[in-house]
Amino acid sequence: MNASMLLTGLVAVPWLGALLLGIGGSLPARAARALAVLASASTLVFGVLLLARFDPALPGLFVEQRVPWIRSLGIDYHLGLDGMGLLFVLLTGVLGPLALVTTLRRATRVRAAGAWFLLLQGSALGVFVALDFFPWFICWELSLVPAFFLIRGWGGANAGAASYRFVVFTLAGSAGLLLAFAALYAATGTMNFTDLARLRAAGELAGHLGALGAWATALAFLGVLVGLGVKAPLFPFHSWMPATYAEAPAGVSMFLTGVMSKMGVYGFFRLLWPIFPEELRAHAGPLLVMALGGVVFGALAALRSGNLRHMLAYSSLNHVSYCLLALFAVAGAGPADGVAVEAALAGALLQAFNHGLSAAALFFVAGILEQRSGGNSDFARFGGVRNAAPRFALLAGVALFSSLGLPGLNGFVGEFLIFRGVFALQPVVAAVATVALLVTAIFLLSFWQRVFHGPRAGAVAGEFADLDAAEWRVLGSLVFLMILLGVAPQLLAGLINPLATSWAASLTLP
Amino acid sequence: MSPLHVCLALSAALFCTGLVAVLVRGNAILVLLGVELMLNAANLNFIAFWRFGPGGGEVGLVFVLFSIAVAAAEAAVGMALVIAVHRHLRTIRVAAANRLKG
Amino acid sequence: MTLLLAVLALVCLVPAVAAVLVRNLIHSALLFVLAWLGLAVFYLAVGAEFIAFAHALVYVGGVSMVVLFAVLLTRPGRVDPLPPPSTQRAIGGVAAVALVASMLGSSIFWTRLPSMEPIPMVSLRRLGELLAGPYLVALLLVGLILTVALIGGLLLAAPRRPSEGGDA
Amino acid sequence: MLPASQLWLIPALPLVAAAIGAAAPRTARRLPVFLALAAITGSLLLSVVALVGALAAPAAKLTANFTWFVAGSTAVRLGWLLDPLGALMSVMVCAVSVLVFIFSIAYLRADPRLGRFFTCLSLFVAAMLGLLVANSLLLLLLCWELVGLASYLLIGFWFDRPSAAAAAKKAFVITRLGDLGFLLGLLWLFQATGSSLFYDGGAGVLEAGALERLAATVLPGGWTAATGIGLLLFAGAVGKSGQFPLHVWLPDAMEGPTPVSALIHAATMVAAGVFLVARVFPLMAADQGLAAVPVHALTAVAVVGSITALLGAVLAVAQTDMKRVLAYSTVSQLGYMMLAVGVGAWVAAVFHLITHACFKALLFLGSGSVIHAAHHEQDSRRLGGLAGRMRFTYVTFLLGTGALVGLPLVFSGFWSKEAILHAAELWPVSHLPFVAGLTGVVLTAFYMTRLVCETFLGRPRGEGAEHAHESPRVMTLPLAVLAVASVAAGWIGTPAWPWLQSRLTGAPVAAQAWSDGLGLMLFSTVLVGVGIAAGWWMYGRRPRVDARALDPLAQRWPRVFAALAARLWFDELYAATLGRLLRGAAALAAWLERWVWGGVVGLTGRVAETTGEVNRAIDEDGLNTGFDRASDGLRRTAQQYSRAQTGDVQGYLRAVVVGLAVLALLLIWGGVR
Repeated sequence: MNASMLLTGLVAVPWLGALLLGIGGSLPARAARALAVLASASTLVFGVLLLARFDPALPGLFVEQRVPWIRSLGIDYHLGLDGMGLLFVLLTGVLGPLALVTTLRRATRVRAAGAWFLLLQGSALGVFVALDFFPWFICWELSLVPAFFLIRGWGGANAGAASYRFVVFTLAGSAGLLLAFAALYAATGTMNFTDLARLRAAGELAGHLGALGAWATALAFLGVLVGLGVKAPLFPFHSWMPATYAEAPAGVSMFLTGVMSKMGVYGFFRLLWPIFPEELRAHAGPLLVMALGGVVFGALAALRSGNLRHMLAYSSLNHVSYCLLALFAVAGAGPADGVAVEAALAGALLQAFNHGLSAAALFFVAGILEQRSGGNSDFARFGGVRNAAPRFALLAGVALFSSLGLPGLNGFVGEFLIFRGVFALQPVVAAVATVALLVTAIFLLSFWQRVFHGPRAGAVAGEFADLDAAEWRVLGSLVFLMILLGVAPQLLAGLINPLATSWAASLTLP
Repeated sequence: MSPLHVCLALSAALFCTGLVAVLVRGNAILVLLGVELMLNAANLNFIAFWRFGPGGGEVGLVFVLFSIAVAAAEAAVGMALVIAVHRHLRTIRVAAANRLKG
Repeated sequence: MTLLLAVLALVCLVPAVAAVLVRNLIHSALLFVLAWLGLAVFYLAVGAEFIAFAHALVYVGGVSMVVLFAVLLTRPGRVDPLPPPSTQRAIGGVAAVALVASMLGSSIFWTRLPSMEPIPMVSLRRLGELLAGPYLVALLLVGLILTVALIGGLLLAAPRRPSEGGDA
Repeated sequence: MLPASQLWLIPALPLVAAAIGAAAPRTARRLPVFLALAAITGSLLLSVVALVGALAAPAAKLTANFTWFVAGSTAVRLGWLLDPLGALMSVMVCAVSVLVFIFSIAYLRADPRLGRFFTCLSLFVAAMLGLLVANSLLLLLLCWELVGLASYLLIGFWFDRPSAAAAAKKAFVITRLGDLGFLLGLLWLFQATGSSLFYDGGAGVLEAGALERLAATVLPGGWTAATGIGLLLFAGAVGKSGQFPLHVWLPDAMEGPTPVSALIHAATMVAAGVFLVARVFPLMAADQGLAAVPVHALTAVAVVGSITALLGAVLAVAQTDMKRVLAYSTVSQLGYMMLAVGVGAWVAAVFHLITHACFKALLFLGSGSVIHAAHHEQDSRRLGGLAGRMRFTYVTFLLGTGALVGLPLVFSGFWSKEAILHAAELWPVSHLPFVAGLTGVVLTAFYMTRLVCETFLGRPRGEGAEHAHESPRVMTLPLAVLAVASVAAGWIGTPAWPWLQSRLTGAPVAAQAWSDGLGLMLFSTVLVGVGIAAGWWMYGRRPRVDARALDPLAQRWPRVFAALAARLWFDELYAATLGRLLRGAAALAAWLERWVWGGVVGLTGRVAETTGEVNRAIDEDGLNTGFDRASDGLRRTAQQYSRAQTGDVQGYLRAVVVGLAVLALLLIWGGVR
């Protein structure tokens, strides 16, 4: 199989699965479930096949497919992968099937849920491989539709309002994105990321945009920033997040926080930084403050919330903000200490991956607690879970400490590298951000103490089953990856080192 | 009064008759037949201008052939729709098929 | 020539108007057949033989059968919940038609049309060459449309299995 | 002879035991126990072999470095280090662990989660040993955090007791507070030197090149990078070793099973802070020669150590819980060690660390034996009269007490404490450490006498004590071994035969003359005597009769005693300051979330309407209300508009026709071309 087919197949197979599920009217639930899981797991297979083609010596795209699509508009069907894209594809490959299994396990209307989910997964993959704005934006927007229906149709009591809010916020952001790229297209005649980055690197982009008007560059930058910032989310564009994560079904929350929020982070690295490096540098100060605000504020808000889902949502804000903190610190520093820049960039990408794993695992834990207690995840309803379900407690504990950044688990490596880089570039910011580490420890351990320790109480006082085989497989595989990647981070770091090095060397994307 | 005038007048008259059927008659079958009549009027125009017009080649003639074919298809699908509607609503009054009203 | 055409036009128009006005549906359908026959004759007189035959075949032979079957299959049920069609609506419709008719008529009769000699007729062979040549794609598409219409008509009209009886 | 490249085996053995134990089914209770014992014995043997190898060449820093992973183009390297300090500590940790493990088998025999207990213990030992043989500050930090995790798990071993769960969290959070300093110090060091390896053939951070650079980097205010890094690293040590002001977690950590207190919160883990400071001593001392530095790193260490030594001893005086007395005593002794490092005598600190590990483990295990026998009664007021019932425990406890208070010449604690006091006396900067140390000596003697009298003398004053009888062999055997060690461990470092000192520094240390320091020895001996006499006079002369009787000290100075018994309100102080600050910040964050972020963005929407629905706005933030309103409006408009959709096809067509006609008329008559 040649490489370009791999790329197309990567995106197409989940969509095909969604289509089959959509039209396969008489498919029994078991078969539908199996088909959905197979289609979802194909991503991992494609990811591994692509991994075999990865060339560590090459900082740029190692697989690329580019054929003209709409000639009159200069739009190409342009897919490609570099180490960063592959990292996110692998993340999707790991989380997709697990989140799907979780979603379908107790879902009614299995066929519909599976079809929506596969559509979501394929769109996310499309975002990670597309290199032309046109297909990229189609996937970016398309991902909203299944997410909306999944939240609305299978979510909690207030899912209607939450899904609505989610879609409206994200769409508002996307509008900025679309306008910005319309401006870029009007100015340059192309919407291809690599072409735009090349123009920028050659110093011609500013001239093109300047022809549109004095404010064109700034407004385009702002549009892209807001569009990506809402998705990631960048503080303070996060207001949609707690309610959405709280109302979505557990499996969908896993995917939302594990993969969809990474679409925003990915966009920062793929779009914003290579195309607007100077604007980013000029505004790095306020942006850095915003990211730092997300770090500190997310941790404090999580400390305050008495509901597991809300806590995890704010904790996600906190963790994702570390990635952006690293990026903004690097962007603001300009050509500085190369080693620190490399560490910060590699750390940001590793953190994105690792947060995906641990946050997904914690949302899975939340889902189990809710399912066992009848659909509520307020701390006050629990107590002594560790007594009632020791195996569950063991795995949940590993996930918790991974999120807390315990060395030896995956969460530590990314955070350490980010702090390593940010400390060298912005020591004060790093020092303030460490406070969030402490607060994170406090709220996670408070949650643990309240829910897992102490005598059995509340919903746990009666029947409270330990993990069954399927749950054990999902949580166990996540925990296995956490330990593996914590001990041997080179497995992931090898993917992104060439990029980090070349970025640090040029401070722009190739 | 040239032959062309006669043709055009007949065409206009047929078109208006068809329009009356479409707009006034409540029966779905008659509505469809009215549409057919309007299509016929159009065909007649094509032929008239081919024959008596400023000379546009044979395009008009060929077009009429296609038009007849499409009209036949339309009639087939239309009648099938009428039958389907009748099965659901036990009537073929156009005014009865208003489920999508706001 | 003009006179012949005018007579034929009346032969054609009278059944058409009657068809639209009569209450009985069967009569109406039969009157339509008459009108189409008249139209075919008109085509013949104008000089489009092939079209005339095609028209007669399709309408008099095909469409009219379909219409008659549809009429027979859809005898109105005993209860008709809707109020009878109001005269107000009829007046509105007729007014709209009158508007169109006046427009068309005025534009036809006030336009000074060039009086030209009839152009030579087209042989059937030439027509076949045209269809197999420049219009081949269109011809194929028309065939496709007819096929789709056939299948679609069947699907729509075929009775559903009771198990799935949704509200489609 | 164990080469440095094989050092990883020492922590790996218990780690494997822990991994298997964690994966083993819950029903297999004995498997983790056997595995843990086998692994720790193996590690002990390997450590001894390593120690022999290290002593053969004490000054050579044998290292084995390797790349952990590569970030960008820079490798993050870790390594193992074989030197007498690490090897000696490993032997000590393994030896104490073996004894504590054996003791635990009997102590927790009835607990259904015995297997889990040993799994956690194995994890702890693995991490602790890794910490000791690490040649990289980063690897040390990794193990440091894992040690903290193990401590967390073991303090909260009886997690269904809310107090244990709370204590575990407190310990983890407060040590992590210190760890933030550690992390920042590490980052700074990384940035300044580009490495975290201690010794790396001249490129390590503890080698001359890096130290000179660090000392030469001057920050505003005269601080050097070396001072800053040293102080930050010391913050980590403060947290871990229970130094003032982060000492509050250690007494609470006594909620864990007593063997855990003995091993982790007395002998080994809490000493890791002292070990860290001793390990990076060259870095801490790098700024010593510079007069411009406002506060030398070591000075801060000495001051904190002095305060802690004194504070711990003072607080121990008023505790009634056996284990808490010992816990404050541990705080105090750790303060002595820090004090020693601060005045430059890191060798004396390590010496005291080792002797303290022996006798404090002995004391804790002894108290464990008492608690076990007295059916988990650990309030010394309700014990009493155990001297006759538990003779063996009593004797070994007395030996441990002798070592702790520093009875002269025989006991190990005497020698190590003398070494510290001697160094403090000669410290040129201040006399505070010396005075604090001497005061601490009196207080130590006093509170230990009080503890022994209350617990073992008089008559039983509670159910538990009445029915107590001697513990089984498995428990007394470790007591016996530790008792011997408590006495004998001091002989390796006497002034007459400074074996330890010469081995640790790698340079020969001349034996001191008897007369040198003799005065100090006599003086401190007198102080010990005063303390014991005071204790005996108050508590031993007329032993307590009733469990509810007021403490003699409380009768005399009720206010002072109440203050001490309340631990000088440190917990309350933190709750009122830091805790309130954090809670306030969190409340502020929640308030901002609800009103400001939503509100600022919401201004672009429909601010005016949010005020209308107060109740709703409290639950939802203003922004979402705006969106809901806007969409409602849209929906209503759409409903109005949809009335035009009558469903009357012919009606639509009429409209179309009229529209078309109008359009055509306009075109025809309007003159539009």
